[in-house]
Amino acid sequence: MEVLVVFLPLLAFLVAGSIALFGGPKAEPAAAGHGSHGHGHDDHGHAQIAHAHDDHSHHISHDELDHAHDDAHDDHHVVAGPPTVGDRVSQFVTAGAVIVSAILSWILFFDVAVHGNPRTIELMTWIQSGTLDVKWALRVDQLTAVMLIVVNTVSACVHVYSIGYMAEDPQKPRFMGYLSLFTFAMLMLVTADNLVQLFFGWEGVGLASYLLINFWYEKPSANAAAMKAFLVNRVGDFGFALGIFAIFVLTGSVQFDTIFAKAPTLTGETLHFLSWDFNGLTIACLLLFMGAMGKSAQLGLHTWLPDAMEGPTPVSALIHAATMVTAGVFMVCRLSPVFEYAPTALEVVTVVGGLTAFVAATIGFTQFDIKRVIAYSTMSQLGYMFFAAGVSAYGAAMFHLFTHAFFKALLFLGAGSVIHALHHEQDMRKMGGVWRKIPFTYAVMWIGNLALAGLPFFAGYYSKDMILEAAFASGSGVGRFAFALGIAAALLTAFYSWRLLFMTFHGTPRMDKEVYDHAHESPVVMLVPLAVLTLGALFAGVGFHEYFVGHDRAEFWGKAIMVLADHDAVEAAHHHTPGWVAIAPLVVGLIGIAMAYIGYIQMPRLPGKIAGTFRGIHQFLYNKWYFDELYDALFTRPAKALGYGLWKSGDGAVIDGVGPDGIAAATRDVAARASRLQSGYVYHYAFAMVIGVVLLVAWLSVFG
Amino acid sequence: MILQGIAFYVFAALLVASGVMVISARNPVHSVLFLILAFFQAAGLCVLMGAEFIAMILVIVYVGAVAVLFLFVVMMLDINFRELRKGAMEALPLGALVGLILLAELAAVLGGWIVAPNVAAIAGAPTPALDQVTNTHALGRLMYTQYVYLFQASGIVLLIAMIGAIVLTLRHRPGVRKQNIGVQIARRREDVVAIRKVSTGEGV
Amino acid sequence: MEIGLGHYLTVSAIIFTLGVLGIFLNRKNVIIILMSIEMMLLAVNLNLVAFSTFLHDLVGQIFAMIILTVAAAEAAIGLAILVVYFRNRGSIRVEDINMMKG
Amino acid sequence: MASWPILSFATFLPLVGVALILLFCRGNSPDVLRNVRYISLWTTLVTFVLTLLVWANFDPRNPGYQMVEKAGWIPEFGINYHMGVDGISVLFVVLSGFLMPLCILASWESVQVRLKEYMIAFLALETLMIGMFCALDFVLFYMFFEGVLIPMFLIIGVWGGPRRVYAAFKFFLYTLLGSVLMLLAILAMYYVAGTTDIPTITATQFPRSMQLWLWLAFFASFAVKVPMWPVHTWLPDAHVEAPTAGSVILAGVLLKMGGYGFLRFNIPILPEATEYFAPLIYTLSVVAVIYTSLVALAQEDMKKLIAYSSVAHMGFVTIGMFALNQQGIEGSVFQMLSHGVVSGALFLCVGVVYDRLHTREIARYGGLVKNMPKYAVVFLFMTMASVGLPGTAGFVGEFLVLMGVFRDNTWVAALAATGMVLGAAYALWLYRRVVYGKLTKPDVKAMFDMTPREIAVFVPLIAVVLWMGVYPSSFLNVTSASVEQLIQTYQTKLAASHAASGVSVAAR
Amino acid sequence: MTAVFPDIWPALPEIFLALSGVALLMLGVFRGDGFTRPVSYLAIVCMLLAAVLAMGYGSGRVVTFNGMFVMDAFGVFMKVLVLVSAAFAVILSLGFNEREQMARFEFPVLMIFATLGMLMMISANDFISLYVGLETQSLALYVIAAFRRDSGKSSEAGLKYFVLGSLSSGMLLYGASLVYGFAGTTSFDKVAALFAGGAHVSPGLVIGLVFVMAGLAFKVSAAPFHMWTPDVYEGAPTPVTAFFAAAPKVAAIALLTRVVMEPFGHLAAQWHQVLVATAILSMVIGSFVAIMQTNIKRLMAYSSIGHVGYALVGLTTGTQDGVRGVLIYMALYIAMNIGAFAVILSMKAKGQMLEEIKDFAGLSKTNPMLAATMAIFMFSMAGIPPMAGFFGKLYVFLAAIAAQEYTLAVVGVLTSVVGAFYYLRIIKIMYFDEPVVVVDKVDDDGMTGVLVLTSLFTLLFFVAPAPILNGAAAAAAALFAG
Repeated sequence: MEVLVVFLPLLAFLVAGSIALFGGPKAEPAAAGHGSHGHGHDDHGHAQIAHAHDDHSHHISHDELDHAHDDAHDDHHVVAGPPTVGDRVSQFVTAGAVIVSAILSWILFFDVAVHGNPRTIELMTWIQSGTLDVKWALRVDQLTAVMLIVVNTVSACVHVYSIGYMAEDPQKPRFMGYLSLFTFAMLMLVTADNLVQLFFGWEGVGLASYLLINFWYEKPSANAAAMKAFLVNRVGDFGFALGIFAIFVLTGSVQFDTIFAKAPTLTGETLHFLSWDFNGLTIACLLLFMGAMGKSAQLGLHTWLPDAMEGPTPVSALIHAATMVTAGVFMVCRLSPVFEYAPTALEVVTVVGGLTAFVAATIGFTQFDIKRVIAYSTMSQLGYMFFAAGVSAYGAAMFHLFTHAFFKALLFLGAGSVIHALHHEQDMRKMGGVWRKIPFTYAVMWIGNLALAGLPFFAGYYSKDMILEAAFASGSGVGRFAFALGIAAALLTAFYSWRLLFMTFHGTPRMDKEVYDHAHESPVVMLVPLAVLTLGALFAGVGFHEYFVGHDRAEFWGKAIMVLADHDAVEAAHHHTPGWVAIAPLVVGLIGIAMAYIGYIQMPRLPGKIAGTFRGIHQFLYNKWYFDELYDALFTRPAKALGYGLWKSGDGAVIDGVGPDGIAAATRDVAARASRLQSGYVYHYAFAMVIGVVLLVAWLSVFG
Repeated sequence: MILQGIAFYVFAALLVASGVMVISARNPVHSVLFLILAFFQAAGLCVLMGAEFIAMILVIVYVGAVAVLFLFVVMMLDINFRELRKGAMEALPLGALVGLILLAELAAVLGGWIVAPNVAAIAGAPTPALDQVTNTHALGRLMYTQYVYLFQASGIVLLIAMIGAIVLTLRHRPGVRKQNIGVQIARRREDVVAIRKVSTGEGV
Repeated sequence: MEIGLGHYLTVSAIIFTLGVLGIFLNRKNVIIILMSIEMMLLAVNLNLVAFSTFLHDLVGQIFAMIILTVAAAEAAIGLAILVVYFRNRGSIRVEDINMMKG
Repeated sequence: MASWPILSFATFLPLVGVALILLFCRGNSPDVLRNVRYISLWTTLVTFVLTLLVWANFDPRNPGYQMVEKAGWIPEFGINYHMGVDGISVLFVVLSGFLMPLCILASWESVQVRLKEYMIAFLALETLMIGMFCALDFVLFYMFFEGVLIPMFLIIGVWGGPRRVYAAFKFFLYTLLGSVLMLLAILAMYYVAGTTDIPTITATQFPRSMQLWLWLAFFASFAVKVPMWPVHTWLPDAHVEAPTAGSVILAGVLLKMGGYGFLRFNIPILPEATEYFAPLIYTLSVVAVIYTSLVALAQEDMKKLIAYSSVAHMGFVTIGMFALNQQGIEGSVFQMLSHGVVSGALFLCVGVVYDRLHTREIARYGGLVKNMPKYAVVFLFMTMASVGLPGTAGFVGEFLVLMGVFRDNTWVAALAATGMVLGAAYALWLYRRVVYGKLTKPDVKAMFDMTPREIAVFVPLIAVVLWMGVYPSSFLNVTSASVEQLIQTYQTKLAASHAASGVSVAAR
Repeated sequence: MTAVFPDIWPALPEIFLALSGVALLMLGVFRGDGFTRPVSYLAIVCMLLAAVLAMGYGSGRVVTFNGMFVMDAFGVFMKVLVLVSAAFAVILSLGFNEREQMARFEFPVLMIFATLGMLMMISANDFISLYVGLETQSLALYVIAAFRRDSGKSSEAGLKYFVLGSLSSGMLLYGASLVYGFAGTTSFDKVAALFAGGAHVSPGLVIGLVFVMAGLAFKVSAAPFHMWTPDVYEGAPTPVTAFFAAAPKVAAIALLTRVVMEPFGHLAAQWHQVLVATAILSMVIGSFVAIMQTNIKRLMAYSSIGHVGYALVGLTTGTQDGVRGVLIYMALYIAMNIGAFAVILSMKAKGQMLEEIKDFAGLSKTNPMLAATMAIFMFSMAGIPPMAGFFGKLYVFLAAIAAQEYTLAVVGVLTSVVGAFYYLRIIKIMYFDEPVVVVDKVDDDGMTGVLVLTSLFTLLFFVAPAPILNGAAAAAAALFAG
């Protein structure tokens, strides 16, 4: 069953991929034969915007107006004809496979987690070299089981949703294939039995993310975003890989059980890393956490996530909200038996998580692109998860991961539905007043936002409150710090969530009349997944909080999560939290909603005024704290300039100039001079001979 | 002994002087003549050392044959010598310097001449006492017995020189008609006489 | 004043040096070069005869005789080549012998 | 089964192909040329089968030389015709055999002029390559090692691009310069050991002062061949100018000769010098990884970019070797194999588009995915393998190397690991510019997707890359015993000499 | 004193060759120039017969003619080399001489006499016989260098060769006279015995030694006594150049080897430095100056200077290994050299000889087999395995390393890389460039034969190198046995 769960999506990918590659002839006339719709997208309704968009494709413009164009023109693609047989088959196969997978993973979840029945299935050897022994294995324990349902459920929803969402795209099989590929990689990640397989999945989802962001490959912005996503993740993976090596050096293994068994004995162990001696576990955990930061878009390595919104919206929902980005959290939780012995590393995790939660929220409330807002929201929520893990509340982190997956996927898909309805418009400044036209979407968005803001009885309420309480209760300085930032972020979260709702659905319509008239509710195939996720957003919290963070948590998690008794923050949260701490998130949430109501319903001009008044701060936040610009100046451009310089002056002038070319030139020069000695005159020749003899005799007389 | 000394110095001085003249004379004919003079002096020195036969050959072969050959060629080539000498000896300083060094090196070692102790034992052909056999006789006896190999080889060298000189310089001038008896005898009427019918009134 | 080997060797060294000088100082006339060569050989012969005398060994004189023979042959060949050269180029200036170089 | 001289057969079989071409293919009619192609293809295929047999015959548990053949060659000098493979070399034999038919296929249509000579050069090249990896006698080794220069010189020079003359000369003279110094070292070893037999020399202990010089001489040869920074500049030129198949062989096999040489000679024969010079190798390799990656980032020519990436990848190889532990060395062997396949495939990818548009300038392309989806998939796959995506061949080698070196020196590991990031940067940058984007240029629009023949070239490559990535054990198993023995030899000899010199050292 | 009739059997090849030379001369004289081809064929036959006679000598060392003449395995090896290469040179000359109107029967006769001189050099065991042999060879060579009487270049070559050759033999003689004076004998054996007995090495003797070696270095065209070589090689008729580059070189190397090993065997400290200097200079000049050449014959001249440098590296060691290396080197060298000249002699367009390197352009297209052959020789000369030339270098450097002549070895390999450049250039011109002239097909069977033989030898030498290596080893051993 485990094998089926993991490999069904792979099979689906292969089928869909083959259809995409070799089922080609059918797709071809679809694109070419639609003369009226045109071949390329220039004939499409957004011709002018397309041009504007192209002109600014290579740099991110800081002008708000241009930016609007950029963002506005996102989900834009070639219109295709009716689905072909290949399209149908690929959709059926992929969605079907993942749905089966999802059902199986729920069964597994009850077997493994609820009934406490973890297991590991070894498939075959992977890498074996000396003492290094890496196996392909499927480890299904409670942690994995949770992830399996998250991944497969959301993935199944997204697959189904995509059938509707991508109906106009000529390359459906490719898209469905990528989704399945992603699902497979993610499943490999969560079922990993060792760090290397984890890394496999880790990079595999990175690849799938790269491909999906780049799905509309003709858009330079998508190309850039995909590359950025891959590269920033690679930076994280750089740390991850080194972390794996450090773990291997410390414990002699990369297999989880062995590492966990060894970890308690290694607390005093130092590791000579670079030129210093560090506490072994601390440095290993920090390096691993660097990987998690990349994947989960934590502050510093987060810049790729907003850009990743270039991909089709289902992708954002699946990968960049619900599953892949939470891999970092999963990894930290998975390695809890190691992190527990590296308190310094945990402190770092807490601080980074707290900062991310806050910074992302500050950026989120200034953005106008509906998807970007949700993306920053995701980043912010990931920060919550991390600082939960940082204060050893792994259960809380996983719980938030779990609930967040549902409501954030819901939000994204809902946003997708809006975008779909508005003919691929993403700029909230061009929306408004459509709630009547798309009531179902409107409703689910409300539910999603309520869950996100952590209003009582919605999913987010249970997990987020738990995290904040645990952070406060952990009693450490960093915990309090994270708590404070978390509360601030909660305020902002509520604010930008309702800002989004209000701007999108309320007020006067700001889009073209024609677009407004054509706005329509999405087809059923898109609404069903929304409904499923809505159920999750409503009940995931209330239904599972006893298992994840409640009194059953010890039995539920079993050995999958290990918390040292003296810093069990969840335990502390249950017993030693002042009342105001429990209420604070709710209060700030309500304040945030109220502020949004004032700003976007009552006095729609207020935000513009405030932005004008605090222009500096607004620009700073609007431009995402200038991270992109900073990195561009620090790394991207210097690297290119350095590369060019090394090529031309290093390789060209110095190495070749002094080396081969220089020597060749010198040789020619010597040869030309020596050649001139050969004057052709007999007396010169004779003279040379005599000189030779004279010198030899002299030499021998003196030294012989 | 004194006489011998005087003779040596006279011969040596003249030898060196004419040697200098050979390479510095303006006219190559003069050079040849000085060369002849040098050979005579050298022959004198050989006589002083008791090598009469060598001395004789020097005069006969060198003066009589080689030097005259030179003279002959110099005359034959018929060169404008005035033209030729212009601007000679421009490289003298450097050349002279190298020459002096060479000479110094050659001369520097002469003081150290020690006859190897067992010379008598290793001498290939000890000089017989002069009262028993003359120099010429002794050389002759050696030449045709022990050194027959060299004798034969010298013959081949001379043969080569002969072939070489002929092959290089003998020219069959195209303008010169020579009698070829074979061709004359082999001549047949058909080859040389052609009978043509000439139509009348049309010319040839 | 004993006239020893050294005297003869010195004379022959001078003659040899003159011969060598004649070859590379002379820029104008190939015939002088040929004569210089003869002088070198003469010097060698003097050397040999001197050694022969002072070693009481006739081999030196045999050697000298062979050299004389060969030198004559050499002179013949040399002059023959010179004649051919002159016929081709109409000159025996040493400076003109410069068709090939580099 | 091994009673027949299988290695010799594998080595010299291509020459039979040469003979067939010379004997039976006269003239230049299309039929004749077709025959030439088929003869070459079949010859290389049969050779490949033979190399597979070599692999099948190979006993992975035996760390020593297997399928050994020994015959008197120049007995007076103790020089024998001595062939054999161990775990380190056997896979290179297979690699050579594997790539060659693909090269022939890749040249099927793109080479039209002087086809006969082309095929002869390639077949001769195969003999020399396989022979080099099998040779167990220094003179024999050197013969094969240097002989490779001849066909490669001609391949670059005759069928190469516009600057082919410069590139060919640079390639030839550069590598020759390195290897003549190695020749001297070989002779010096012969002088000491009295034999050129590699196993015997491996067992010989050379005095320390001598080792240092010998090591440098070998280094001169192999560093150029690998190529290590800063003697790498011949490679971009050679690659850019060489015809596609030439690049494939150059990257796929010829570079491996350097790495193989280090493993076969420098480490086991000259352990003290190896220990002494390991920091040098580390430094140069790290510089190579970072430097050439950055340079690759700035390239405007597809082949040049991949060539620079080869330098970076080979930097990993040398780093791994001189970590001198199991993971490091096995990793570097594996990395060499995977790089052989992957970079070969990448050059073939370049060849595919070059054959259509006759330019390698990146800016001339763009948007290929639109009209060449199959090509895009293949190219992406190989790019990812080159980047070292887990599950592909590239990952295993890189990972093992870094792990090995992390155990030895974390600085080197950390710096080298930046290559992971930079590598991804230049590879994706290339891919983006060529494959993604809008398809606007009319001539690029006219390009057709891969033909069945081209697909036939890539399918085996993809299969192997996946196989190596997913189940590398079938390769690692082969090497492990020999690598273990290599490390043991190294440490034993090192310990012995340290004991002799009174210096105690902890085994690494 | 009783004169014993000398043992003439060891000198059988020489005697045979001398007699056949005279006989062919007479044949030629009586039958005229029209009979040149038969005379040439006969000359080839005679040379090969002489080689057979030499091989029939067997082994062991015999000194005869009152110590003038020695025959041993070394002599056998070298004589066979000389005779075979001379025979090849005659074959090469046939077509050329006829085309260029210099087909005269004296040519093969002079070749025979020159070869005779070489044999005498190889067997010389006394400074006098050395000189006589040398002059026999040289005089004949002077003549054939200038054999094209109507060519300014040819006669200039002859003149230059003659003047400088005479200067060198003058030096050699002066040296020999000093050796005679200071050692008291001209016999190699006696000189060797003298110094083996630990006699004082006087400065005069050292000077004599330097002069003798300078004379010999001239003959092998080692720097700085090499300067005649390019001019003479360029000017002389091409078959003569081919001959020059092969047979006389072998003979002179043999002579040099014998002189430094036998009479001066115990003066290694003195001649060693002379040889080191000349070897290094030769290698450097041979490789560097050749780069600038445009005339293929001139290039070959520099190439030969370089090759002599490598051979001298072996000799410098003064060991048996070194001599063995030299012998192997020379054997392989003449094979590829003859072959290369065969190619050069085949290079003609519309009957016109081509001598410029640029004329080789695109040869691989117009005449692929010829180009391939030339490529083999060039790679071989560059010392790239598996060609024969590599083995030559291998053994020489092996000896150098064994004798700890590291400087020489390093200079040697580095210059060989520089040298490789110009050999490659020819290959480049043949293979990479586009044809300018269409080269005629090789229509001469003799030439084809030579090409096939030498190229196959060069290419496949590695398959069975033992015969030559063993021969060289035996020859070297013979030199050290005495």
